[in-house]
Amino acid sequence: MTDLIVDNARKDFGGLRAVNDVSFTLGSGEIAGLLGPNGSGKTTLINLISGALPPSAGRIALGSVQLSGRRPDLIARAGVARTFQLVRTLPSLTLIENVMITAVFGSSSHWGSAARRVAEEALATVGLADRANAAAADLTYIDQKRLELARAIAAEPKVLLLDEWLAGLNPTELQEGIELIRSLTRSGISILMVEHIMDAVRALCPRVLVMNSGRLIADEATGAALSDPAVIAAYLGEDEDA
Amino acid sequence: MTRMTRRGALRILALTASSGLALAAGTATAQEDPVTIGYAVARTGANATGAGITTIPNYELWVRDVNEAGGLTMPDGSQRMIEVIEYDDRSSNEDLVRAIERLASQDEVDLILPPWGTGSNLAAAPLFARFGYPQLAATSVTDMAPQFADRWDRSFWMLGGGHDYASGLVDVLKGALDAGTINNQVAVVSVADGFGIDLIKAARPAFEEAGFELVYDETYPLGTSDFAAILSEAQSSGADSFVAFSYPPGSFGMTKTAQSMGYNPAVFYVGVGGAFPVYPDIANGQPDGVMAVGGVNADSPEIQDYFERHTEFVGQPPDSWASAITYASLEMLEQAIERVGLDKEALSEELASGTFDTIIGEVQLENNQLRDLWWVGQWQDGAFRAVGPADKDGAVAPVIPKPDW
Amino acid sequence: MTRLLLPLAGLVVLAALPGFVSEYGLGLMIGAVTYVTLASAWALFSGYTRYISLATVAFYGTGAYVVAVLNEVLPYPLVLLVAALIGGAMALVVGLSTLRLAGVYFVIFTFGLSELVRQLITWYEVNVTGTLGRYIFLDISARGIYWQMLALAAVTIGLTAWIHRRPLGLALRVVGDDETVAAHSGINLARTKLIAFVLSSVILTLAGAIVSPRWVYVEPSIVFNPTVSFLTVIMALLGGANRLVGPALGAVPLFLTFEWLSANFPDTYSIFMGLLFIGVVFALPEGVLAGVDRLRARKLRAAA
Amino acid sequence: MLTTLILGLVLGGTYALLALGLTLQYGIARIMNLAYGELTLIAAFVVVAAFQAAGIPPLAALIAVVPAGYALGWVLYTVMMRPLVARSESRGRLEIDSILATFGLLFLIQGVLLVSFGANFTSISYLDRGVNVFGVSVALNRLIAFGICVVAAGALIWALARTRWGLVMRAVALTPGSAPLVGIDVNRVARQGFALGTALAAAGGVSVAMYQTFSATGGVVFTMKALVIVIMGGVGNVAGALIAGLALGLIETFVSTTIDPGLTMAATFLIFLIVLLWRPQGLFGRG
Repeated sequence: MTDLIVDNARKDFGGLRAVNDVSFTLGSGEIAGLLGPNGSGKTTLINLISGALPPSAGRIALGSVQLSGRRPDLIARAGVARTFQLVRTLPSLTLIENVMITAVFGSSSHWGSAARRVAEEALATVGLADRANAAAADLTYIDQKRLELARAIAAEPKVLLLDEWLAGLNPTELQEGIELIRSLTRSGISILMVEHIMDAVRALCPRVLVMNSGRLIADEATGAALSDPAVIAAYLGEDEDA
Repeated sequence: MTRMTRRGALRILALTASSGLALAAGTATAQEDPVTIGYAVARTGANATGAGITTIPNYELWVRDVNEAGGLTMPDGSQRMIEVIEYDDRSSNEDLVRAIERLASQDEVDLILPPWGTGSNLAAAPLFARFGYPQLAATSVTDMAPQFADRWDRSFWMLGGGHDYASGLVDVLKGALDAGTINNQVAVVSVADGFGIDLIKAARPAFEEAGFELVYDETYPLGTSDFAAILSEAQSSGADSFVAFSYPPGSFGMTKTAQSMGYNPAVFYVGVGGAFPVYPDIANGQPDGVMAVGGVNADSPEIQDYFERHTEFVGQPPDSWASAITYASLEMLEQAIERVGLDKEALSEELASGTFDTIIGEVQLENNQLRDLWWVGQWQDGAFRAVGPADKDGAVAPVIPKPDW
Repeated sequence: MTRLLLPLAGLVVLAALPGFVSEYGLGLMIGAVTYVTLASAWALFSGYTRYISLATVAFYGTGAYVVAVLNEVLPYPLVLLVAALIGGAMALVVGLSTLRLAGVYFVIFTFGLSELVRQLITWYEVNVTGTLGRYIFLDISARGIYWQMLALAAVTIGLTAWIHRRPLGLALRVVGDDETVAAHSGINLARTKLIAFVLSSVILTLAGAIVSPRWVYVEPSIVFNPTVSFLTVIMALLGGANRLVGPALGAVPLFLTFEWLSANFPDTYSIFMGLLFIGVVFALPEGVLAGVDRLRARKLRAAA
Repeated sequence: MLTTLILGLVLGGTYALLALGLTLQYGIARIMNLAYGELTLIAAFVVVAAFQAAGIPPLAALIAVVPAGYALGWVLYTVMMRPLVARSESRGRLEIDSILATFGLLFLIQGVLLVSFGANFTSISYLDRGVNVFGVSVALNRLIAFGICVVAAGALIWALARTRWGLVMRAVALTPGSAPLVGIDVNRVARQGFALGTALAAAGGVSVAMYQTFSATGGVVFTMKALVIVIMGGVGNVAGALIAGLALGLIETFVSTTIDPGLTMAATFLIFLIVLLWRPQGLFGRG
């Protein structure tokens, strides 16, 4: 019922077409990876879905609710939550306040103790429950990432957009992170994750979407995609460390 | 110099002078307390320029003159020195109100001298009334002076209203029109401020009644620094008379611009600032023929003596409009004190009804207002002389057309 | 309960004070409470959102001017109501057109707003009504003004405290930290900023309306005195603009300092103000209160 | 009409000159300098004082005042702005900090000017005979002021477009974040940009002193107009500032002659607002 539908989405920056008529559907509760070399348009696509940028053409919808052309706050209220490629926490707020905001202003509009409870649960999910009243400014990088995820969870979203959320973690943290995301899918949230770490993609995503130069060049099962010649060619065109 | 050191210096001056006096006049006077006089005037902010030219120098000059003569004479013949308490109102009415409250209720001064400017004097008037001090508003131009005198019976309005100055000017120009020296067209600009608007409102009907036509009539905002566009419009309007109801920056700016453009109307009139001592410098040494608000009887020995004392004390001559009135208002105060003492009520009554001998001649107020004033003056032979009202003693004939720059 | 009792008791004491001071003392108290109101109202919007408004006097002056225009036409409470409405409408127009933009454009716009309002009112008066300079002959005593202003200050701080505990307060803090996160968390940026800006502006306007009977004569060049805007900013920042009582704590000592300076060193007043501004930006960017907190935290850490 | 055009262009020349410096300071050094007009006034007062006390003509003073402006800007940046740049993580934070700090500087300079030169309106008479330009009499000093603007702007545009130094400046203006990657010392370039901006403010002050009446408290008006021009022309866009400055001079003169002299400021603001809402990046884009 609440499929994320992307239908011929397009974004032009001046003469550059960053997202070129991309179409796909993400089913309710489904998790998919969004792959592609740097500059292929992945983050732009996330920005189109979350409303950070308006699409130049095409239509994006969540079930029967039209998303494209609406302000980001309305899209968030419709049930789309996201994290950012460069982690963004709110330094002058406490952890619990950082997380509460999506419970308060997101789709469920809690306030008071209800909002607090949702936020505490989300903090517990990411393992930050014991530091709820600390200032966000004092967190380590990984804890900031956790906090950002907790904020997205507390929105009680239908769709969660993760932009390289696992990047920069050490192997232990990576394992924890993968488990964390897996636990989220069990609660029925649809997840679209931009990711470069192939082990994580293999572990989490049965399906991947692959972009290159703004186009969607593959949308198939993960195993098949990783041996798809077009996908390999796209990645080989890049430097090793991409 | 800060206020503290000035007050300290005055106190020392007061002590030495009065002890010197004690030797001459006997014993009692040496013990007399000084008379404290307070004022709050703009040292900083938008009003500082005007206050710095007209109000503060005259207050300081008068205090010096009085103290050098041994102090204020009381009705019993004793003399008391003046001690001054001064605050900066920062050109803000809120600060002014508080400063006067401070003078009255904290410092409990014997007399308060008024601030500079029309708006400031109105803001201060209810406080003067509440605390009972007489207010000799020597720098306040308002057509509503009669109403204010009714409302606050210890307020005295010494500088006339916009209506007076506008019709005074029209009278002078009417004479030239009748003599055929100028055409009936007038270009007039006014500053968008209480003063400019009062004057232009009164001038429009007065000009029309006298048979003039206003071919250019614009208002410009306070703070305008570029008058080239305005003056070129006025120049191309064909009017023989250029009239600006302006404030000093505008008066100066327009003069300079007119000179550089070679704009030579038969009548060139500017508002406040035209009678300032710096005006000849502004006009590149060629002020002759320029008319402006105000004027003094430059041939009167009292005025000449006042100009000399002012120049010696301040370093430059006074302006030829409100300065003399300000000083005269202080002389009135001095003489009223000599007659009735420092009682505020008696003092106010004496100011309202008495006759005083001042640098501007014999003065008697009508209904708390000074009406015997000069409305128009003109630079002639390097001095700013009164030309209107023409029938007033000491008036000179206007020079029209004005010589070219 | 005590959290409410203490401020209430303080308010009662403050309200009773005029009976014990001289006229000048009362004048000082009016000035201090006025700046407490201005700084607190300014911080209600600018403190959390960090949109620095340099237009305090545009609203403050408008309030005074409305009273000058209407004081002989309408009963006083209605005049205040009209002033509040006009201030709110003005804030709505300014907010709608500039709050969507980056903060720096807002600052620049507010930098010139009071000058713009002054010119527009002047132009209107000169060309339409033909009067410039209006009188306020209202029979309101200095005490009456003090009580009204005290009430307004109390309402302002109370409102700030209340908002702080409401979603709007949280939203404002988020907006101040990161507008992108705010938007993606479901916060309506434009509405959040606009509500706070309008509330703050209405209070500023009312403050001007309440204090104006003390001036008697009102002219655009008198009521739109830019120093008021600047003092407000520096007072709020000094105390700590994102603290509830920060602006008030900055306003009172600074007001008294400036009063003392203007009596003793009128010429160097502006130099002192400039140095203070620079000093606050460098040494206490979050205000005195935050500085005290930091110091306390360091002591605790040293002790541990 | 021709009169309006010529007077407007000449007035716009001074505006453009003022805006050039500000656009450099904001575009390259990323300092939003609210004390800019006061820096202009320092130069103007110094020129007037030199003229009145020693009879030094403003054009000769220009040779000393502009380098002095550069030095003052250099010192200001090093002492005051650099610490702010160093401590701010984000551009937004730096903007607010620099606005507040330069706001303080505004009062500081204003206070010093008041103490040193008083509150009076100041002006000098220098080369103010009229010159006939296409039948319109324009004061010679205005024409010289206009000439200073044309020369300064021309040199600046040429240097930015054609020299290696200009390339570096533009690189920092466009992408301060990645400039260090190609070996550019951003701090040094920013300091140069700020100092050069101050030098231009000083040049503007000289031209103001030559033909305008000004006072110690009037700096804000210059800052305001320069800001509007910078936003109109696009931040850091030198050619944009030049065109926008001339345009503003024309518009003001036009409004003043044909509509009402009381609405020039309102017109300035209206344009500012329209540009902000319609093209926040400026009419001519970023430099």
